[in-house]
Amino acid sequence: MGKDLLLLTLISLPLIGAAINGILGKRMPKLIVGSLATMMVFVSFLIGLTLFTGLDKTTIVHLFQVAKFEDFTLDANFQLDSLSIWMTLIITGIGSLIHLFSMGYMSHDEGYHKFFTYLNLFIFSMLLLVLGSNYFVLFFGWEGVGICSYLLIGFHYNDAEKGLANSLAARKAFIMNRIGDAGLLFALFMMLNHFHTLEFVEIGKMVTASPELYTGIAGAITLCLFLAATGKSAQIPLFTWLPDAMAGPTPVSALIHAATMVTAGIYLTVRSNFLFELAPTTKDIILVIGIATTVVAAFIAMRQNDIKKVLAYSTVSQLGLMFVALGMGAYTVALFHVTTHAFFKALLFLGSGSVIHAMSDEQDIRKMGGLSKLTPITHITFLIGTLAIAGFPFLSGFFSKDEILAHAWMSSPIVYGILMIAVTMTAIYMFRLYFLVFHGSFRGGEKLKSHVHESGLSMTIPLMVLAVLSVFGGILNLPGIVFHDAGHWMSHFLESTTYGLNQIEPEHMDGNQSIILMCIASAVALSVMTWAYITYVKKQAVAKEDADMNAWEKLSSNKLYIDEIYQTIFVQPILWLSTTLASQFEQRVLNNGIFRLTSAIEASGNYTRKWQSGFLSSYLFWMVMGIIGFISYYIIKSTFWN
Amino acid sequence: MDALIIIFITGLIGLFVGMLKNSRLTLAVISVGLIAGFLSMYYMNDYQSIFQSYQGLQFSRTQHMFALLAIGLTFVSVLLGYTYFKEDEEHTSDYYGLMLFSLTGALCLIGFSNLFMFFLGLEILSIPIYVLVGIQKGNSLSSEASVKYFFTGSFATAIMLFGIALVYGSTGSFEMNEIQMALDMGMSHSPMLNIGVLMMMAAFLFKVGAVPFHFWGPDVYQGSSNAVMAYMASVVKLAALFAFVHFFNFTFHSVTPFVAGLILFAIVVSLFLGYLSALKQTSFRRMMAYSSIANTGFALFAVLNQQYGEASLWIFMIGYACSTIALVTINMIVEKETDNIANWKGIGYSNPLIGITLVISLLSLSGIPPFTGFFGKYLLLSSAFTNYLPVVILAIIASLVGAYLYLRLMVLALSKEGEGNKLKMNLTQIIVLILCLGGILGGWLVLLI
Amino acid sequence: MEQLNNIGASLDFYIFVSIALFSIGAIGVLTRKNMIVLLMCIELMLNAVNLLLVTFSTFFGNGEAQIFVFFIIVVAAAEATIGLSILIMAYRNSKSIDIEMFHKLNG
Amino acid sequence: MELIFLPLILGIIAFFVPTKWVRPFGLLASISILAVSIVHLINFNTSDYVMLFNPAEIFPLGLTFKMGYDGLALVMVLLTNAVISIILLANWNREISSNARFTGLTFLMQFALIGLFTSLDGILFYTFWELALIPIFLILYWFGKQDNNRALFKFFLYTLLGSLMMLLSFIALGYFAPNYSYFQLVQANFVGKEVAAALIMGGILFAFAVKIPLFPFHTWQAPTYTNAPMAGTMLLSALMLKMALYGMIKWMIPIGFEGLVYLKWPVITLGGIGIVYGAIIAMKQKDLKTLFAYASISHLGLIAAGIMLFTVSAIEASMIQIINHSIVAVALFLCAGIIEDRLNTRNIDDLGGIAKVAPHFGFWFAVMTFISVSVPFTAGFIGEFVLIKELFTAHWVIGITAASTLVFGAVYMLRAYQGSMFGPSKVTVFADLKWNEYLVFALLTLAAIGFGLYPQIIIDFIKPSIQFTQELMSGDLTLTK
Repeated sequence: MGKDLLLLTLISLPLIGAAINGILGKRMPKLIVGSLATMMVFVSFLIGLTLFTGLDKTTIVHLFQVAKFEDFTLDANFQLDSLSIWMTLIITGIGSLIHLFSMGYMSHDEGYHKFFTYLNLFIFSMLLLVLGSNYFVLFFGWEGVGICSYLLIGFHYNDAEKGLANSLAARKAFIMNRIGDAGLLFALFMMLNHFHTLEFVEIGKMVTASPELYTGIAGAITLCLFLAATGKSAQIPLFTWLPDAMAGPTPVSALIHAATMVTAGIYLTVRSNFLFELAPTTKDIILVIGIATTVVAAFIAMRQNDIKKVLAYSTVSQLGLMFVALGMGAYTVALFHVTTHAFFKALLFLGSGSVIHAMSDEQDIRKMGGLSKLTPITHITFLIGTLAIAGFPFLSGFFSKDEILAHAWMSSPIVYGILMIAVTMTAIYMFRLYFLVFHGSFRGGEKLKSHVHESGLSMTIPLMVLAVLSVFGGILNLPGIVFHDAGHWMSHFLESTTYGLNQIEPEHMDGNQSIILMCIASAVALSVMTWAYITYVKKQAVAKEDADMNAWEKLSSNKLYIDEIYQTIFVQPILWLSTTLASQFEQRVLNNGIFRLTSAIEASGNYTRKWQSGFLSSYLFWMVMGIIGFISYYIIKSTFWN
Repeated sequence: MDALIIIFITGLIGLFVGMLKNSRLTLAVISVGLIAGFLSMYYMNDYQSIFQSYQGLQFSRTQHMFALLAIGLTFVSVLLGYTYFKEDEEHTSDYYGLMLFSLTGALCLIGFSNLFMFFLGLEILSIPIYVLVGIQKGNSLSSEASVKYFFTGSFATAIMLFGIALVYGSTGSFEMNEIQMALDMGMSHSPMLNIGVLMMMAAFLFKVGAVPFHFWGPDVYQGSSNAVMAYMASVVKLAALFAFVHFFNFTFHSVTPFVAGLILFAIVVSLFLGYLSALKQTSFRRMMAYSSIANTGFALFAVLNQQYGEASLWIFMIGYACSTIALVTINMIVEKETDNIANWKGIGYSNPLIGITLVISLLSLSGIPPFTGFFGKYLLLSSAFTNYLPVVILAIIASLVGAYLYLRLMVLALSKEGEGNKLKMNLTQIIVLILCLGGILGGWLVLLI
Repeated sequence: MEQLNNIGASLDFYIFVSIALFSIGAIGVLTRKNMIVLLMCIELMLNAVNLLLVTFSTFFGNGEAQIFVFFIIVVAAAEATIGLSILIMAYRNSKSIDIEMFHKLNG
Repeated sequence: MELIFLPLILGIIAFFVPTKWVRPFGLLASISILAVSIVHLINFNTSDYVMLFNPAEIFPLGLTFKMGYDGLALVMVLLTNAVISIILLANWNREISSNARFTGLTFLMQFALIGLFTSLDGILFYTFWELALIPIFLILYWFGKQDNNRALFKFFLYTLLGSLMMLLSFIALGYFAPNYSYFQLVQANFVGKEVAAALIMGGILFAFAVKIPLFPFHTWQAPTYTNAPMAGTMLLSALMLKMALYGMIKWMIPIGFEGLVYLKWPVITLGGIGIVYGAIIAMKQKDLKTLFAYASISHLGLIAAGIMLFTVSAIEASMIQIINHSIVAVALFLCAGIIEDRLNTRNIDDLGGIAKVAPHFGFWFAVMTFISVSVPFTAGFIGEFVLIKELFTAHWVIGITAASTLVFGAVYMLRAYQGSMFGPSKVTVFADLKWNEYLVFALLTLAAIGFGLYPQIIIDFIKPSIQFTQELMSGDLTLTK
């Protein structure tokens, strides 16, 4: 079986699954529906593995030509190279785990088959996104995942009390993504105008062949691309949709809003690295925005009381971290963090999902506590996840984060300092979350406590697998300085696609420095951990009510009031404009103006009629007047004409 | 030539047959006579007529067409009149007789080749109409209409005669072609001639009912009966317009540019005054009168069109006359004691024939293709396009007002509230409607011959 | 020929006379309210035309115009009869022959 | 010939079909017409014109009666026939479709449209242009709301004013070409008389602008749509408006391109304004139909602006977008109609929670919403993509303006969908879809996705016609007809 065919099957399997479930799902038993969907994704994962092992060089599969226009063609091509296969593995791997998890999690939901249809569709469009060999196919996937995310966020639209909120959140996500998409479109247009193609490889060739030609346009293109990235990957200014997107079922949050879709922005940037390399300004902008996002999100996360909201903001913050890496040109490092983040954030989300499942859909951490005994597996795995994200030594998060920090240190100590603050805050809110949920005494009342239970296997197995991954994930890209020959395996693997780069390899800095950095990081993690333990377990401190918060805490718990600001700056004016235009201009000027005109014409009939007085003498008089007029016309004309 | 005689004699016979007080019989006789006249006119050139030698009446191809059209329209009006006339049996024949006499006049007015025939035709055309208008004896409106028409009409005749006299005085002949030659030789700008021409033009404008000599129109149309009004709006207008165009396209063609300004003025004012005043009318016939004033405004473009004037006029008139007659017929069918437009509410909805006819005739009047009305307007406007563009644009605007007028009537007549009230029509009316429909749909095909 | 000349000398005079007659008739039509008088005024106008035609015919020395005059006279007679009958009918309907009475049809 | 006259004959017959047979008759008749046009499509393999009626001699007024189609026209004819079948199918369970008058008028309108698309003679074009107005007018008047006269008059007079301007222009064209045959008109030489050409084309463009409708001439649209019956709205927006766009491509650009340089940017600007204006007004509309009306102003503004770019890609994209808009229009107005049937209201405030009681309708409405916001995999995406790209290439400002439709479109469509389908369940009882409605939605989705994944099939058909135009404009073309 040729590579091409394998690749196409890999892509089409989830689509087939979606089709089957979508059409027949209603009549099939839930078990079959769920396992079918899971199998589809898992099989594509296996195919992905085979392709991964057999990978040698970049291969492009031409499916068909969508349309041929005057000066450009739109092709449905797919590209198989290290980057795409890497992303594919993440998507299908994590995806199949989460499918498995959902089988248990959604078991009580009446929209079961719909859910799996959407999930498979999502996987399909995500695969389009990463496997497409040109920006056109990428855009298909890009919008496709947007739609699936819309459908899945608003999945519980007819929920009694939260239904409206869910659908509104879905709408917000879609529209904000659309703004980003517009940016992507403009990037595509500019590429079409300057390169007359959208193929990654060809553009890459052109650019690397003669960089000096394209420096100017590259800046514009990359800015647009980055706008798109901010939309999809929830960076400032378009990040507010992601926390709201937590309205979706938890597996969705795990798959789409933590592991895969939100990293599409990073994928896009890495894909177009050859352009970004020509646009230092854009890279600086990315760096700044990345830093700002990671700090802001981490700050907000510190005082959130919804378990998923905390994780959401932590996701935003981690994504910010990845963009920092991109801004510094460390593409593989960013991808490394994408990978580890996929592991532990998926783990955390699923863990929270299992918690919520156990707490029968209660998400407020103020009502939890002491779940460690009630849900042991969840507890252990969640702890691992927490440690991983907090940068506990030798867990996956530790290495990936450390790489980024090392680069930051190389570029400038200030950046490093700010990032350290963010890292510290990350540790703080994560441990706060962990201790409030799993330690101390149960605050949810006896009735709730009575039927808190550990989740079934279908949910715990993924947890365990992910836990293992988040522990050992770091092996993929060990820092070369410490483990000399084993180091940077992943970076080397991905070099072929992140070609033409001059990224600072941590080798260049001497060993002591990097070891010192590692020590600082782990020291921070450990100290925060102990501090949090004292505060939340020994002192039994619970999240405060809004009343007794100080200004900073208020700011944090109210998300810096960003939603409100957007409302007043953007949304309200447009709506006002809409109403005013409709009522004033449309009605008054256009409609009534014309109506007035017509009625005036009609009324003028009354005046013309008056001439017809009905008196014979007046008729005769006017006739004579007419003749006299004629004759005077003649006299005037004959005197003045010739 | 023989057609005139046949028609005239038929009129006389009709009067005698009328004594039998059998309106069917009378109608039959008259129809036979008209058909005979039509045929003899149609085959005019195919046989030796004893009157061939007479020079006073010459039917060129165009005039031939006009004559046929006039006879045809008269036939339709006769049919249309039947239902109405047969009410008072003893006078049925009078109507027909008068109509036919007037048609004789119309034919003279179409075929004239010297001023004698022209003048006689004009009078023979008009005098029966004076009577026809006032023939509803008991009806004070009718008598008022006839009084107004008579006095304005004879006043116009006097003016026309004075004009003729002056023209004769400055050219020294009553023969059209001689007058033309005389003018071409360059006497065209002698004051006497110009004033004569202007006076004739005034009289013509009166006959065709254009501003500022239109005043008789609305009153007379409203006062007279449907059949007579249909006849006036079709045949009389046709004959008068033809004579007008004939004069100013051939005999006076060297003077025409000189008076063009006045004609344009008449056109514009007629268009707007006609349509605007029509908007607010409640009496149907009065509204049609104003619409006819406006349509005259269109027709007058033919006067300025040396080349195709008469042909365009023919197309335009068949469209206009057929639509008008059709509408009048419908009005006759729906008319209660008054001819208030409110009677029209919903008649078109459940009477398919009426509905289709009125929709098509109204659309044709508003100048929407592919109906004859459109092609008439199109020809007239397109010929005037280069020289008189501003006037053409004004005419377009005016026709928009007209479209609004007709559209209102259409909407009123097609209203769903007429669900289920079937109007009863007798055979003649159905025939009339179908003939008119044919005229509107097929009239323009003459272009392709 | 002489005849032509000596009328030629005073042609304008005849024309003015007939114009004057015509105008008088017209003014009469405009000013008077009695229908019979109106009828007479129109007759006057027609006669002005006749005079003019006769003048021209003498001027041009051909009889055509005089034939035309006969036509006019005949037609005038016809018109007069019709006019009078209409007048009578109008009188029957509204006991008056004042044209100001007739303004039911207007607007 | 049968392609043109079959609808006329069937339409006349339809008036006399007894009520209980009208419904099947109408559907079968429309399908048979569609079949005829498909036969033509199968036999169509030339890039040249297929003359249906081509008399040798030239009649007075320069009338030539030439009729025929090229790829462009054939595509439009197919679109017309398909859409009319779809509309009749969509109305199957409504009593309007069992009304002989409605069916007859629909076929008469179809006749007029096909005639318009296949006419290759200026006067014929104008004739059919006017003719198409009458059936739709009667449909709106008889089957619309009873108190809609004012809207109707506005509609009729607006369009009539446009047509009269067009008439003037055609009369003027007569002075630049020996006769009104399309092939003579396209050779009309305006060199040195660009301003005259601009004026003439302005007149024609005015008629088109009213029909499309372009920004300041759109006021007839919203009230007309709102008062019209569902079928009437569909006919209007899915077919009527296309006449104007087709006219722009087929009649305006090839004939008067010398003068269009003066009109290019004004029209594009108006289109751009329309895009934003329509979208912004649509955002806060309560009545679904009104909302969709303004939405279509926005869509069509984009298409019109694209056509005025005169580039091959833009015009091809416009054609794709035209077809897509027909699909969208039918779909959305069907959704509005369904809601109105079941609940006697279209006001978003009174709706909500329908998706809970009618899940299938909720699903299909969602699909239609996504099609109308032109997400990838639908024809709209390719169309908008290329159109905006071309506009962006022409000038970045108009490009950005046009791109705003991406965001705004999502805003108002999702608002409409969310407000009516989700949220507090005001609606408790809602009969779910009937079979014919299922079928219609399925067909439309199929078409949208088919053209979205393989638009090339449209482009292949219309390319020759558009290159013909281009060659005209570049001046290297020798006509044989």
